[in-house]
Amino acid sequence: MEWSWQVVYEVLPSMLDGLIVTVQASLVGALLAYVIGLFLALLKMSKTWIIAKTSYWVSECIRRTPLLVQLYFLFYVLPDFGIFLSPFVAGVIGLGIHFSTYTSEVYRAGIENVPKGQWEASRALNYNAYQTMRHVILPQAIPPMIPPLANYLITMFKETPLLSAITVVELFNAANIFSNSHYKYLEPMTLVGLFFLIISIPAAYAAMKLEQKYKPKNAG
Amino acid sequence: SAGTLEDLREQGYATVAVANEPPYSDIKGDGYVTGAAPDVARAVMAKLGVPELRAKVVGYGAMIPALMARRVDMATSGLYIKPKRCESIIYSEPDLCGAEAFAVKKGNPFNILTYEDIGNNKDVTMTTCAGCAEEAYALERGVSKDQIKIMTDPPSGIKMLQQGRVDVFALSGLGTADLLKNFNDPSLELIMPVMGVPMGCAGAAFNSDDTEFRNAYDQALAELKSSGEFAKIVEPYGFSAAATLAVKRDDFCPGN
Amino acid sequence: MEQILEYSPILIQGTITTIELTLASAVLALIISFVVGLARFSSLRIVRVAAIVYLEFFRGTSAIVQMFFMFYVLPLFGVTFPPLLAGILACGLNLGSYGSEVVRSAVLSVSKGQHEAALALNYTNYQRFRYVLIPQAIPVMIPTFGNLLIELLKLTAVASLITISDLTFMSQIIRVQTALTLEPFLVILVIYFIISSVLVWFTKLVERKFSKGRHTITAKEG
Amino acid sequence: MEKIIEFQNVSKSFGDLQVLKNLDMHVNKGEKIALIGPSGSGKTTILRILMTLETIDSGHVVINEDYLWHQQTGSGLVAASEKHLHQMRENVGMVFQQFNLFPHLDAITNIVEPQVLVKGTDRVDATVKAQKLLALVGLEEKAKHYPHELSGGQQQRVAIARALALEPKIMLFDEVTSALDPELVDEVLNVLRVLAADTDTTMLTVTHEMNFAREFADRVLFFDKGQIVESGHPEKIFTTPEEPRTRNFLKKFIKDIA
Amino acid sequence: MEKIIEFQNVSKSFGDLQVLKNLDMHVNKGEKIALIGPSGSGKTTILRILMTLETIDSGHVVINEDYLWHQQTGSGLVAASEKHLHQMRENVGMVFQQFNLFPHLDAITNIVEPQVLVKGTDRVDATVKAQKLLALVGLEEKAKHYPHELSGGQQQRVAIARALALEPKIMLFDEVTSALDPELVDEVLNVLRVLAADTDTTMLTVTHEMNFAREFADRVLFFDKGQIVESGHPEKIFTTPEEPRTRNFLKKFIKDIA
Ligand SMILES: Nc1ncnc2c1ncn2[C@@H]1O[C@H](COP(=O)(O)OP(=O)(O)OP(=O)(O)O)[C@@H](O)[C@H]1O
Ligand SMILES: Nc1ncnc2c1ncn2[C@@H]1O[C@H](COP(=O)(O)OP(=O)(O)OP(=O)(O)O)[C@@H](O)[C@H]1O
Ligand SMILES: [Mg+2]
Ligand SMILES: [Mg+2]
Repeated sequence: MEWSWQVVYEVLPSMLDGLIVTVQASLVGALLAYVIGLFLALLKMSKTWIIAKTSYWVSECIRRTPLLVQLYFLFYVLPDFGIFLSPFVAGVIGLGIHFSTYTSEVYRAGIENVPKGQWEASRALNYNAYQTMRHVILPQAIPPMIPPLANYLITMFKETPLLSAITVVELFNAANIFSNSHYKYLEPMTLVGLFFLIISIPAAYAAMKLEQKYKPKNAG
Repeated sequence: SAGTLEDLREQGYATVAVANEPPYSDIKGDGYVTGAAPDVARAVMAKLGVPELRAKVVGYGAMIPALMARRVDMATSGLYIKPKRCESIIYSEPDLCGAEAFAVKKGNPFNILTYEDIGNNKDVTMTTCAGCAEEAYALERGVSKDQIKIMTDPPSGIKMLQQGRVDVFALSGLGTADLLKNFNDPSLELIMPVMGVPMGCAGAAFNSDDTEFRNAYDQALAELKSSGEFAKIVEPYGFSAAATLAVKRDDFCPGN
Repeated sequence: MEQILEYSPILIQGTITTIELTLASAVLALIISFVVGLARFSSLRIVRVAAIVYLEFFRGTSAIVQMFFMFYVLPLFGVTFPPLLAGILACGLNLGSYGSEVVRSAVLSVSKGQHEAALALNYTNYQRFRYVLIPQAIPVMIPTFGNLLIELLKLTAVASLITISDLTFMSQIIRVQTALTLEPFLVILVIYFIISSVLVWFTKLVERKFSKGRHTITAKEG
Repeated sequence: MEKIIEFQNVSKSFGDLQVLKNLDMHVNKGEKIALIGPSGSGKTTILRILMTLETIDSGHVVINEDYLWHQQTGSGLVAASEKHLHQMRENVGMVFQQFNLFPHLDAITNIVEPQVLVKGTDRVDATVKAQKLLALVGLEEKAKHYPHELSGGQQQRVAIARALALEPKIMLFDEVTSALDPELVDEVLNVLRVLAADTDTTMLTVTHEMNFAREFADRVLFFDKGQIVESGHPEKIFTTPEEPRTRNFLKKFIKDIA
Repeated sequence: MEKIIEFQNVSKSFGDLQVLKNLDMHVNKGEKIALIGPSGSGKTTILRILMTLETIDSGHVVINEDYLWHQQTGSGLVAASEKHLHQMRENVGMVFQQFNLFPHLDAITNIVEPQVLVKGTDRVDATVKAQKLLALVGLEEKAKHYPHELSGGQQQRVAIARALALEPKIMLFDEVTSALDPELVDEVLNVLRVLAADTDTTMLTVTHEMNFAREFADRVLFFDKGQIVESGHPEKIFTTPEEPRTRNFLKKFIKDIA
């Protein structure tokens, strides 16, 4: 099998368009995952048993089933109930909701990992609940959350090809459409792999740097 | 390779890639695959001394790569004989022919009767499957790339039409008719035949190295056709045996 | 729904395929995780580099892309796997890369004191890993491996795109045959949830078994 | 003498383990108390109850003539509301074994912020006060250092200053030196010795440092199994303990002294 | 007397911090040494170098007439290979402040496994020996307990038994009681007192327990800033130290004794 630069030349323009869609979808999806995840985390930590339990199980239902099927669901089933989402919107909502179940755990762990002594010290200093959260817990919980949240951005970036299943023409789908009508697989698929590596390896490296930067200081 | 048919006879079965596209193919609840194309192939292969056909259901666009990668011994289900495809694979003589169709909203609001009509109205969007002949028809007749949304599978295409994500659904006539019958949606309308495109003819497809196998298949198929058995297989599915008898592979892909 | 029931045989088939695919790739991924994860501690540079290249490649690209590559491109070079095997390889190799990091960090999480105790008792390098570090790292790995198992199950759905007749693929067939959309998807979502809940339960079981009579490293040093 | 703390028939269990058994005790205003006793006897639990970090199962705790865990209403005593607890906590400050400084704030801000947030002190005034307190504990020049840049003893001294800044009537110290390297113990105990001179503030200290307890305390309480076994002036407890259990416990330490 | 350990002009730095400065010292066969000195003076570093947990920057360490960190070859001294270090480590055993028992093994297996793996002892023989050692440290009945089921003092005694099982000529103890609750200290020190009676084994102990050091040691080495400031018989060091630095350091502890 010969590598053909001609094919590369032909497929590249549509792949670059696709790459833009991929990047947009990852960023918007991640933003949604961060926001929804925060709410989900608050619900899961609720003192009201029923809220905490319900949100836990809803979140588990989402986490334990494939994103691909969820995307099909959002795209093909919701319109029957009058909710009409464009492929891109359905895609980023799917990504956002699916990964919010992961980011919510990041938030929760971040807060729970603040040592018990910090809660007790706040109590001993007579801080109220808001002051404890705002001035003691969150300032310590947030920095360690940043690296895992950044890592989920990278994960979501790698999951975007699933959006091809609901007709979003992102990087992978652009290549796939070309392959399907030209019966050339080597160059487009190799290029997709390369594009992913080119972006995700430096991104992973940057996330690692973040991790080092936000390594927790020894608690006092 | 030369020995393919021999090998198949020895093992007693052939693996066939089949797309999920009634009435070319039809998958029963227990996984058994019938439909016009597999039934023809079954009869032909029986004549060639291969008693069993194991169907492998794949996406429409995956049939050719599966053949090229030798994941299957042959592929059959509405795979039209097209020059571009003939560069990658080889075909048997035509087995199933049919007109093209569109599905549109009731009353055909954009008045779409041909691909040229779509090409002339840039507000109109259409859907067809990945790597399907209809995509090429459209592009050749002035439809621009942005107007075409690739569907993952035919029912998803109909869904998109129902939901107004596209205005035209294009596929083989019998396939479209079958889908509309299943969906039973009074808000949709069938346009058949689509004028200005040739009748599409499909054949069984083979890896391009398997000429000998293909030739043997052709011979057995010809016998089947002349015995009248062929008509008995395809006509219940709505295909016309006569239409198929009137064409040859060389009409589409000379020398394939 | 009755229409769906008619298709229960292929749904069952699809469920079996999904489970087979999950379990077989889990075994593969587990083996790779240990081999590659421990290779990172090798004193041979070439071994470490090879492990990192593997890791970055499979972690850095999308699983879907790896599957397509394995399914459509490798055969062009004469490497042809049957679809199920291609699926197992793709899922196993992909998850193995994440798993190797789990193994590595679990081994690293064993306290420095344990390394030093082993050295002070004059254990060889091999003995240190085999009898001190790995036994203590395994309980640490289990919960994360449990999560990866769920990821793996979900990954197998993607295998439907390379025409493996798994659960998701079967739902597509049913859609074509019945023109239903909600029901087939709903049914398989429930099946996926049940399978993954069984996997979660299984992980908890293993976790409990491993923590019995042992102590995790998180508690008081010693 | 005026009682500032009173335990009336207080019981407290953790699961099956009864840690306090019908405990009665009181502390007078300005008294310096050393709580001693074997591990697990419930010393920490007493301090934590006073700091409202643990609840009680039965009985009453009175601080400054007001119920800590209960509230007087028309229809009798009811469980205290968070608001009541908030008010009651104004009386009490605590220093922990593990310091529990806020790691994201430097030393002086650790002392300034609680004043601003809890007492609404003006930030400038709070800073002036924080500087005085840092001087008191001998750490003026470490004001801008973060906890992780300080030694254990220094961290503990900042923690003491932080608790003092809110001017509680009662100060609780829970083994404040036991997480420290032996050589750093004295710098913290010296600060406590200085504080002991302040006659207004009531202080309860749990400690294993018997020499320190002897110097520091007006009264020593010996605890065992959730009850007070013996109580009295340190000289008496350390030299002629009455109870065999006390003698037994002190043997381990007295060997060093005698 | 026969020298079993010798430091010849040894230096060691961590980054900019020079911890050992041209250190010369030796230990005779069977000697019981107590290393004392302020925090950060390099005591632990000396033990860790002997246990090959730290390398040295310059100088030589000799154990049992063989270079520890170097190897004699035709062309002179070269850095020791892992194989050489493995051989040399046979001479030395160490007990850590944090016990470092293997948490996944019960007490007796903690003692059996190293014998089997390192010395190739038959498992049955190793078990018999482990039982004897557990009896020596007073823990026969805890053989099947996992470390987390044992108190700190019990864990430390198992750790001592584990180190003894390999019969090293030299035993190193690094503040073996300082992670223990005060009440558990004695049970461990008592085991060490028993071991001190064994005249063959050379023992080096870093400790802050001056009373113990006085009883245990044949010789006390006072360290400060990576150098030996004073060395001699414990009675002399503790009662009439010559150096002001020694006196200063001991004041903190002697106050308790005198
Ligand atoms: N939150 C808790 N849950 C369960 N048991 C607890 C809890 N807090 C304390 N205990 C138990 O209660 C008993 C008394 O604990 P407490 O900390 O008051 O003892 P102490 O006298 O301070 O001991 P030490 O000298 O070891 O600090 C101990 O057996 C302890 O294990
Ligand atoms: N791995 C290391 N990296 C950097 N500095 C180190 C390291 N190990 C020890 N040090 C530093 O070297 C100095 C001497 O350490 P060492 O542990 O030998 O002292 P020590 O006498 O045992 O003190 P202590 O009584 O506190 O245990 C200390 O300042 C210490 O911080
Ligand atoms: Mg306590
Ligand atoms: Mg030390």
